[in-house]
Amino acid sequence: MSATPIAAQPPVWRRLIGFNMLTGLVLGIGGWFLGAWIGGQMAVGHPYLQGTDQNDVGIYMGYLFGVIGFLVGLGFANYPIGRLLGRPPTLRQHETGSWTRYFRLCTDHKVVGIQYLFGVGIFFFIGGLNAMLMRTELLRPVEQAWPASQYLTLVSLHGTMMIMMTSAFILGPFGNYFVPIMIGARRMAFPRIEALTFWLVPAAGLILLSAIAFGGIATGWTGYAPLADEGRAGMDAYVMSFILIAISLTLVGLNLMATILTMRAPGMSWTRLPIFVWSVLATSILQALAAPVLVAAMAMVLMDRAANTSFFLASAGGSQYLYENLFWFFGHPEVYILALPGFGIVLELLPVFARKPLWGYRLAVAGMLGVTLLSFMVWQHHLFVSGMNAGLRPFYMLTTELISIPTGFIFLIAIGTLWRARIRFTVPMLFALAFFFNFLIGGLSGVFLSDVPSDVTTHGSYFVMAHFHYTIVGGLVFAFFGAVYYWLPKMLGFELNETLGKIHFWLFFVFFNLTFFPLFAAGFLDMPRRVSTYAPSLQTLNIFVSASAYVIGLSMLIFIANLVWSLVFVRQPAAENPWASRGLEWQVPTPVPVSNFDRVPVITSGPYEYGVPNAPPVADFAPGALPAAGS
Amino acid sequence: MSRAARTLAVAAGVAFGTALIVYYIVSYLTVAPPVVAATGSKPRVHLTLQTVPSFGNAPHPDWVSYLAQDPRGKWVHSTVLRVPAYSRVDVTILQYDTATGLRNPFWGQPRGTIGGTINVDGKTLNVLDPNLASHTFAIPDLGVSVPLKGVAKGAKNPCSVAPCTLAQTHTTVTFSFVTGKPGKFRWQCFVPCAFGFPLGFGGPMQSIGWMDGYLMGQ
Amino acid sequence: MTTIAGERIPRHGSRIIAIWLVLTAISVPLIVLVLGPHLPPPNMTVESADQRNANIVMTALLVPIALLVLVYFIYSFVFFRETSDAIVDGPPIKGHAGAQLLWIVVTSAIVLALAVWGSYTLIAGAHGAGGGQGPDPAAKPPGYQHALPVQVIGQQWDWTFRYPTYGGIETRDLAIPDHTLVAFHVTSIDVTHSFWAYELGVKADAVPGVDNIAYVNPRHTGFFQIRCAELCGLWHGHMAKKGRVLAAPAFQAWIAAAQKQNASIVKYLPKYSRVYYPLPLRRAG
Amino acid sequence: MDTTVSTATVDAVEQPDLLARIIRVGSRIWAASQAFFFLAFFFAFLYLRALNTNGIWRGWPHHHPSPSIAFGVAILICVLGSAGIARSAVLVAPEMWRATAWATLVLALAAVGLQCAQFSSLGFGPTDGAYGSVFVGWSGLFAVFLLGTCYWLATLIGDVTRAGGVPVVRAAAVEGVGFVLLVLAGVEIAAFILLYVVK
Repeated sequence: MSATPIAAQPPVWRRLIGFNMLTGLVLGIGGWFLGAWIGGQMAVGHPYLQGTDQNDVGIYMGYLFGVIGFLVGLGFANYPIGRLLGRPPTLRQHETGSWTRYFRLCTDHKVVGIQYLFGVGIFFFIGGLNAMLMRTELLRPVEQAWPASQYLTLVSLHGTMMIMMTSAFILGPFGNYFVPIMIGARRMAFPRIEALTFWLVPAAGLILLSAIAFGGIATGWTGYAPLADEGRAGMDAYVMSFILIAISLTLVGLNLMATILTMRAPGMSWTRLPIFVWSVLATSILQALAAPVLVAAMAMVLMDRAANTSFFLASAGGSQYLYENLFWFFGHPEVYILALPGFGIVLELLPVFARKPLWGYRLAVAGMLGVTLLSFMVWQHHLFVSGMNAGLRPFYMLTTELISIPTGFIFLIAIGTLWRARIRFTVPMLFALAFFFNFLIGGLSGVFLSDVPSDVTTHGSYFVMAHFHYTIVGGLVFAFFGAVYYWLPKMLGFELNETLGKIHFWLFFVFFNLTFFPLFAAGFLDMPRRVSTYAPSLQTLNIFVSASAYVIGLSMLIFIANLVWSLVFVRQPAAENPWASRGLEWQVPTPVPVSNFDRVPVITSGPYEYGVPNAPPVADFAPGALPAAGS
Repeated sequence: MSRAARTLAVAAGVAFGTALIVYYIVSYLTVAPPVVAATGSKPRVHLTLQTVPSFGNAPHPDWVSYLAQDPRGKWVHSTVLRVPAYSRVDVTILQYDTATGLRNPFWGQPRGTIGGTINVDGKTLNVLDPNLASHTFAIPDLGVSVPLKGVAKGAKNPCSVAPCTLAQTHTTVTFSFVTGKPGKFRWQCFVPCAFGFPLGFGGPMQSIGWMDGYLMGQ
Repeated sequence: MTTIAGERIPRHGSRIIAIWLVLTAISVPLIVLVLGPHLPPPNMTVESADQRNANIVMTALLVPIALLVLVYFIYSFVFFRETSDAIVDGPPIKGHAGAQLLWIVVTSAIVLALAVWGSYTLIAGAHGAGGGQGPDPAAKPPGYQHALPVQVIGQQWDWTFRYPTYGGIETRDLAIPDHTLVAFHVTSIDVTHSFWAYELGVKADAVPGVDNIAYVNPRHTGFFQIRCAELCGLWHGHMAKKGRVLAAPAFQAWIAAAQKQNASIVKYLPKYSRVYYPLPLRRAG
Repeated sequence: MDTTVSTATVDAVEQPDLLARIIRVGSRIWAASQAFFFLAFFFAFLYLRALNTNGIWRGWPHHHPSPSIAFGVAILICVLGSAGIARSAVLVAPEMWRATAWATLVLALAAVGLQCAQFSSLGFGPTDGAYGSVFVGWSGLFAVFLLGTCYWLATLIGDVTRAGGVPVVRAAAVEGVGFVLLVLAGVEIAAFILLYVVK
């Protein structure tokens, strides 16, 4: 964008100095030591902290200062300090320049989207690797590969990392990248907050990984409280990283919601809003309202551990139920934070590859908003056998089963859209269709869990584990890959190899089902979650599952190979609109200009008008004249 | 540098970073205390353990811990014990810690030992006052649970750095049990003896090599 | 290509329904008669039989739903696919009010029926279905006042059991009499556990400071598997043991033996209580 | 370092109304998020009080924590005053904004300072039963949130002092910070009733 000629390039080492990721890491590590030292001073006089290697105050202070150092090093402090000193507000920072903008604070939503894509991708890879290591342990019915404590850390790391990363899985890369383009905006509402939401993710991820160095996490991703209170210093990493992620989720919700509410281009009426944007809006509401409750719950755990409060210690006046309530008040909307963007993606892809308008658009929107509303009312179905409010169980059974009505709408939309369609089985379409197969199984297995008599057996067993992997991996991750294959040509400007993509899909799809379907049986046959030892009679089944899981891992390696092959070696530039989509995001040039549109476009037609006779183009990109008739 | 080369360089950097993280995780996973074999051979072997109130060395000087004596008489900081299957195991535990008291007094009764008794400083007991217990040695899958009497508070010459010597104040607990078919059994302590942790049950109480371990019957 | 539903178009809907009907007619009897008896949990108690019935009913109901969607999808993949390489638009059908209404009505009816049926079986039919109901159960089976109380104490990492009606003795092993209503009072003295007796169809979280009651009515003798279903720390996976349902005389003999075994420790045990708060109450040290 | 692109200012100047709307909507969402955050403490108070596990909701026997009500009233007045002034700023002429912003900031900072003073002479601590935990957690985190809002106020003062930026945008910021403070004042009222009156 900027036409300023770049002066003589300074040497490489000089270019490393400045506000960038490297500085951030250096200041972050320095901040850690500073904070730990301050925490050590604060602990003086508290015998249970002072002089022990479990000075939680020191560890929290270390993380706090470390995060602050990391953000300062990235340059997040410059603007607030400048504002205090009276510099005028600016909206954009570092949006042009070389490829190094990907490693620093950049307020261009497209850069943030790509940062997210690779950031969460790396953590997804590590989380998946943890799953492979877990399955290695489960080849034998008693601890063989890793001792029990390390296995539990592995379980917790896998769960926590996956939940954290998948929360940002679609809104992060695709929400940030495409929502402004899809609604005809030239930027985000809060570009600097948007950059912050991304940079909190690697900070949280690194902090979570540091749990290993502090003795690991023994609680699984749910971190149930009295156990979290007594956990080793690794729990501090869990708490801190979850706080950061929850702050990030809240701010993502804030930013995207404000963007969608205020920045739609003229003519982008609510009924013309792409269905993906609707799903992002619904998810943003959940994030902005549910994630703060998680921050509060984690703050209570933090205080229990560092300040010796007793929120969750029953013997000292607290209650473990408080944690369960707060956690699942966040936790169940969180499930839909994961699911809703997936709905949006597949419904966005279906019309493009079925070459038909989205069938029942309004019903789809109603379904998403219905899920959003209901998801705040179901959390106690995680606690059916906890002994809490047993009299309310029929109510939560009802609300939980009610939520399958709006979810069912999504299936109806797909059925209607496929009716007499002209389906093209491209790689993104394959992933979108697989979503429906997996989510069908995941959703229907959820009905077993919602029914209390049935839940008594399946609760806390591998059945639950298989259920939510069907919805999250089978749903969200498949939708994510559908989006990757669909949108990557626009984001990166290069085509992905289709053959490798199909191999990736089929391996992933087949072996995903071979991995997780048998686990329903394992749960039915009395195998609890998160165990490193199980009944010897289930060994054959577990070996089969592990073998299938390894093939899933292999399919991911094929995807990475595809990425490297297509981006580094072949570099076949992508067409501007390879799928002949009517989406607004496909009407802009590749690579997308910094400001997306030269002028704010005027939307003249809906995005799904496939086959509609004389449908006007989706937007007028050089408004000046009046918008075309029929808008 | 061309764009392709730059992409490749970034990809290589990412791969290197990821590989570092993977190495970090895997190296954590494979850390396990060394295996200590019992003295003697099938059908009767001897195990000698000690419990120290504070380990005194890195990485956790203030943690309570078990130590095991290997057949050459050297104290090893490990709780992974190897015994033969279908054998009688005579256990001697030198107990250097003061009494903490049991969370569940039920474990004050020795169970699963031959005769249902233990020998504490030469006296045979079939129950120990739960308030006097300092630790327990329990292998739940074999039904073995033995309370270990603590030394008196303020005793002379207390031990604070592992390994403790016989000259330091301790109680000696001996008992025998029989191993069954081969297998890997966990063993643990039931006394909330982890200083500084809520409910006394974090840290060393949940760490293999400290107050938890494996008994490998082979 | 802009046609309204033409006459020459095959009757896709009828075909799909026909295939679905055939598959349903085959699968539902198979589920009920062949798969049903193998669905968990094994019916050792009235409660676990209720749970198995719930599982059979739901499987028989949900499989046809899954089949309908799958048949439709596979059918559409075969008949609605674009065979040429060209990108051709399909008919611009944007919705159908009748179909949407039908779908909403049918799914709502199924869901409401499921919820009503589930609530009925939970409260009236199965009396809590073996799940933990907290200190004040909402669904009590008839004769609950005379149920045999058995306290289940979860601790890191073992289960112990107390029999308040037999002198408050505590045991490591669980045995309950046949054909007797048993009330499990599940509690914990440290962190959250979950008492799962698989064959009995019992699952109740062991929560510190809470007396979580689950009723169970054993129908025949045998062994059952006890596990912990809530992550409770290092040896969570090892909190497994076998329990026994004994005939009444055998149970009395077992209790007598347990009382004898308990003789030396019983004076040290705390008085039987619904919940315990043993020391240390907070941080040790 | 700061390579601000010229288009940025173009956006701000071309679309001040948009910017104002963004600030207004964003402040609503942020206020809602804050409200849900404190909802957790609200719930924790009522829930733990109702459960009264082990009978020590109100601390250990013979030691009932009782915060100084004078501090409570003083903090409440400061928060309510700052919210009231911030909110009423929309009613006064823009020339008055500087004064109102300063008054708001001073009162908010006073509330934070009073909270710190109270903590240093509390007479009980986070270890005193569930009430002690909720009291310390809620009041402490409220002060943190208030402090965060103070930053926004400080930037606002900078803007109105130098008359930088666009008037419409400045008006939106004045309105938005007032709204956020109003919600925080609601939280403080709930906190006062529960933590000092109900206990």
